[in-house]
Amino acid sequence: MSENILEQIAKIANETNSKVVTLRKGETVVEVDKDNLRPLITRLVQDLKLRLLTTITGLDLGQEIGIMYHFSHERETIHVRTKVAKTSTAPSIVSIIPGAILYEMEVHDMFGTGFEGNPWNDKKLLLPDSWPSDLPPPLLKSSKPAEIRKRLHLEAEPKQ
Amino acid sequence: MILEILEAIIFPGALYTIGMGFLFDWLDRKTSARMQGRIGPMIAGPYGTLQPLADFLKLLFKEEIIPSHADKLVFLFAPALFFMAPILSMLFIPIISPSSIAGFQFDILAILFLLGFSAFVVSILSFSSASSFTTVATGRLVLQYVSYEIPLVLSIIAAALCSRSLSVEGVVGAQTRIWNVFLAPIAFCVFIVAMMAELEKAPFDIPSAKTEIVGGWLTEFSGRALAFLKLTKEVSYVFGCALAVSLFLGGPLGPILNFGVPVSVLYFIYFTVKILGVGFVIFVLKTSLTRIKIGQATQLFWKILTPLSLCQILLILILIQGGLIVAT
Amino acid sequence: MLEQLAKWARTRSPWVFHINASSCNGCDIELVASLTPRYDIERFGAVLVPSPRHADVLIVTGTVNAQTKEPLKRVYQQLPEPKHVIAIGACAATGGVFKGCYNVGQGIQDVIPVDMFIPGCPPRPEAIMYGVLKLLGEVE
Amino acid sequence: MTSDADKRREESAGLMEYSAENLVPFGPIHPSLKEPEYFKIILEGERIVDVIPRIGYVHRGLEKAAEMRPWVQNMYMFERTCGICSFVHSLCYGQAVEGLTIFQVPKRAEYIRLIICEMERIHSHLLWVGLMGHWAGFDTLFMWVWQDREVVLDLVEAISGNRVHKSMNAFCGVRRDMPEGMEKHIVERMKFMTDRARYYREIIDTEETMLERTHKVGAHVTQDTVEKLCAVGPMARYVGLRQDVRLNNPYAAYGEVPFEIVTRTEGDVQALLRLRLDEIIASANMISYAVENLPEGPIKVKIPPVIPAGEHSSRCEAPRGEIFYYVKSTGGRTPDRVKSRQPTLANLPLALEILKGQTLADVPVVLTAIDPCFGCMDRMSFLDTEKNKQWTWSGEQLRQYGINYYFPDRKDKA
Repeated sequence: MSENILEQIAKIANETNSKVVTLRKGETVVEVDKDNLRPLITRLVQDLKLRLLTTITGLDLGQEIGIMYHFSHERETIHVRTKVAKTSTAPSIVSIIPGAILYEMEVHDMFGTGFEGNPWNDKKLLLPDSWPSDLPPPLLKSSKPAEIRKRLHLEAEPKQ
Repeated sequence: MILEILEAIIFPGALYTIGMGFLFDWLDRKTSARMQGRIGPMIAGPYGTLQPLADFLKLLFKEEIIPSHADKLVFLFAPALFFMAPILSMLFIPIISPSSIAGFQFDILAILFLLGFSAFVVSILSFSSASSFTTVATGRLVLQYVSYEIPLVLSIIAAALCSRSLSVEGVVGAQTRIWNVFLAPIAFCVFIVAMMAELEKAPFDIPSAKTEIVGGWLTEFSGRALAFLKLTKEVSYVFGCALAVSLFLGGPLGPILNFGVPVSVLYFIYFTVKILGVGFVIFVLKTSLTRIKIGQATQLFWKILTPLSLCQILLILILIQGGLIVAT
Repeated sequence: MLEQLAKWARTRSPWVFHINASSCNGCDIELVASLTPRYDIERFGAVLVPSPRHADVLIVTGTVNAQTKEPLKRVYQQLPEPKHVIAIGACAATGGVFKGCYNVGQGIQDVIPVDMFIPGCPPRPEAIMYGVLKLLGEVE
Repeated sequence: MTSDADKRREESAGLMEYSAENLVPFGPIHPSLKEPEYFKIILEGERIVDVIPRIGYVHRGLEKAAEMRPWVQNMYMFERTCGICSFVHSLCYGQAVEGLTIFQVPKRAEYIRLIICEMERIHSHLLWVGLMGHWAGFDTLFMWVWQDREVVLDLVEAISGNRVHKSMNAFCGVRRDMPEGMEKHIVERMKFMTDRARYYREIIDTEETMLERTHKVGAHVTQDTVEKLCAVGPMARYVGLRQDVRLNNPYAAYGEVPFEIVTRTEGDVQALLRLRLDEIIASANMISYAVENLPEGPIKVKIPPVIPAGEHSSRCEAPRGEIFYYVKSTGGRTPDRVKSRQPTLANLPLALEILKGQTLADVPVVLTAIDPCFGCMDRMSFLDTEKNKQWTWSGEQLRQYGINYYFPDRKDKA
């Protein structure tokens, strides 16, 4: 069964001009650029019945933010990876997979990349309400925890 | 006259009821603990008997916080009003002799008014503390009051019909030969279930649902107000059992054995044993049932208990026509 | 004499209000486990009360993160006066294993005054009960 | 919350109009929630119109801290993301890292991992059934079930030394071996567990008042909505989806030990209760099978502290659903990126779907139905028992409110 999954993915991949990289036995990565991300995912969901989007991971790759969509099929874990410039926005897939809404909010909180089309885009998911707006998103390599704690008044106040 | 007042305040009146309230609360916590495999309070007094007293005293010495948006006047005086209702209605119950302290011809109606009055005061009280939890609690409380009021009144009427009198003394007096519970068993069960709803015991503790709306209508109270509100809940519990006992189980009456003990002590022993029996039944029911939803509670009362008590009254009327119950 | 009575009553019925200031809920299930038949904290009169208004002892578990700092203060203000605070677990004491994370403080004592720390990650139910009783002993 | 709704409510600061805008803050410091999560519930009378989640209250910034700590230390930090399913977190993180190295986990260690995983599932399901009874108002069930849970906790403590955070896991193996002579003891305890689970199954199905609280509650969920909202674990299996990582993608020793998946089709809270109690029975059988033929051999393989470069992800079946860990290493002593996704975050959209249309009394019951383990999901709430209207305030507004509540005359903006 898993063999024809890989062939189908390869077939879909070259239609949407994306590259397939097999990491190891159980994992394949499909690299795609920002524009035809949505067509690829719609094809994956409709043709291969890849309904379960496990999560969306953000990666800080120096100048760009890598966004990985992890789909879990029986024995296979299929990752779809795109690259987005640091401050720009990525296409949202909430219309295709409604379950992705919270994951996109999390990536927005942690890496600052907005998702057009996500209804709760401006709402915070994990960051505290008292998060100053000028502070850079926490998971970027540039932000230091000690400095964030100072801004959130979490440092030990001197004993009154 | 002094003896009357002393009796009203000390023995079968206020102090006795408050003492029984503490005893009931201790018994309640112990039995529900035992049924759940626990031991229950142990350190305050022998076997934890003074635990309710310790709770009450501790609350008296606590600071009292009045929310800024609450209605100050109601917030301070309503607990006293609420506390007065069951104490006053205990005076109509004969304890140490077939005649009660302040009994008059239609005192059953007075008791019904006091029951309604306490529910009214509670809803005013909880609405005045103006927090979203207590508002929802008030809605539930009034809805539950409306639903259990009809079966409660009908079952009391059934008991009054059995003994052909509208005063508690008359009802008790008529039960010398057979208790009303054998004449009107359904009314007794309906009365117990309605009384559990009135006391907000387990299946019907919807207005003070701990897990849904924080503290229910008790959320905003602390210190003295909370002490008296909790005490009132216990005292109205004692009153509920006392009413059940005097209406259906013959009050202090019982077989008169002359082993040299004055009659009033005998009456007192019978009365207390019967109250504890009814109280124990309610404890067991309380611990073994889940809280039901307000919708289901109203359905239970209107759709099941009201017709039941109506046909119970019909049954008694037929018995009276048939001459089985002789008017005493 | 009144003071004697108040002290007797206070040590016999410590009403507990539990607040989870961003804890991993390991300490919370150990605190709730102390209510169950095997440990039964109700023997000492302790009852988990639904509203902070009714409580004397505030039990706090978990590292205080930026979001729970303010609510923790607010609830502490809502407790009526003779109140005590018990911090359960290593996280409540110093931030525990999460010390250094960007959203975590140095523990509870920066936010509210704490009377008693119960170490352990999570402390066993017996340790929690021992802590509550020791606090009562101090009140004595 | 639209701003004009706030304004409107600002003027009518008096008594609460009992109309649609009756907003009840459910949480954060709510006696019914052992963990904090905050759902602003818009009521119409008792019926729920809308639920707006605000999570992030338990967010401690694990993933950032993981990037600054050596590989081994992360194992014990990720174990503490959640107090109830702690072993599965360390197992999933361990497997993700083991995938990057060339070493193989010894057979005996895999069996021990499976035993502890299943024991954790039993104790987590029992905990949930007890809390379900407590939140529905049936405290006796809570006390009994939690008393039986102590039996499993004793076994776990005998094997790993601690009741909640086992710290049993290491890379490519387990840190402590199974003590000898435990087999008979464990099998006998598992039989006791199976009888108790059957007894509670019978209570759940027959006890009248409990039935009223759980039967047909939240039953308007179809298989399609569950799939669309990507729910995992029991929240997917209770509508009939055969979705279980132990079956689809067996890890540890799940390939060898016989495992039958438990699914229901009714799709209401009672089905969830039945499903979890059946899973306890299935786990008990697996443990007794695994304990009886535990293979001999080493329990740990020593691996160097530097993990070779690469990226790997792993999935495990936690009591609440599928846990996912993604690890990226650049060959250093500390990981470059660790991403963990907990099951409750996946089940939250579905829970909000179920909540709509229920009455307020169902909220604790339905909220517990998804068995929220908020230690994993970073959620908290904010209780205000004074003002009758409540909406999400920012920290600033909150501090401001606190000041003019206690010092109304002081008008300066402290």
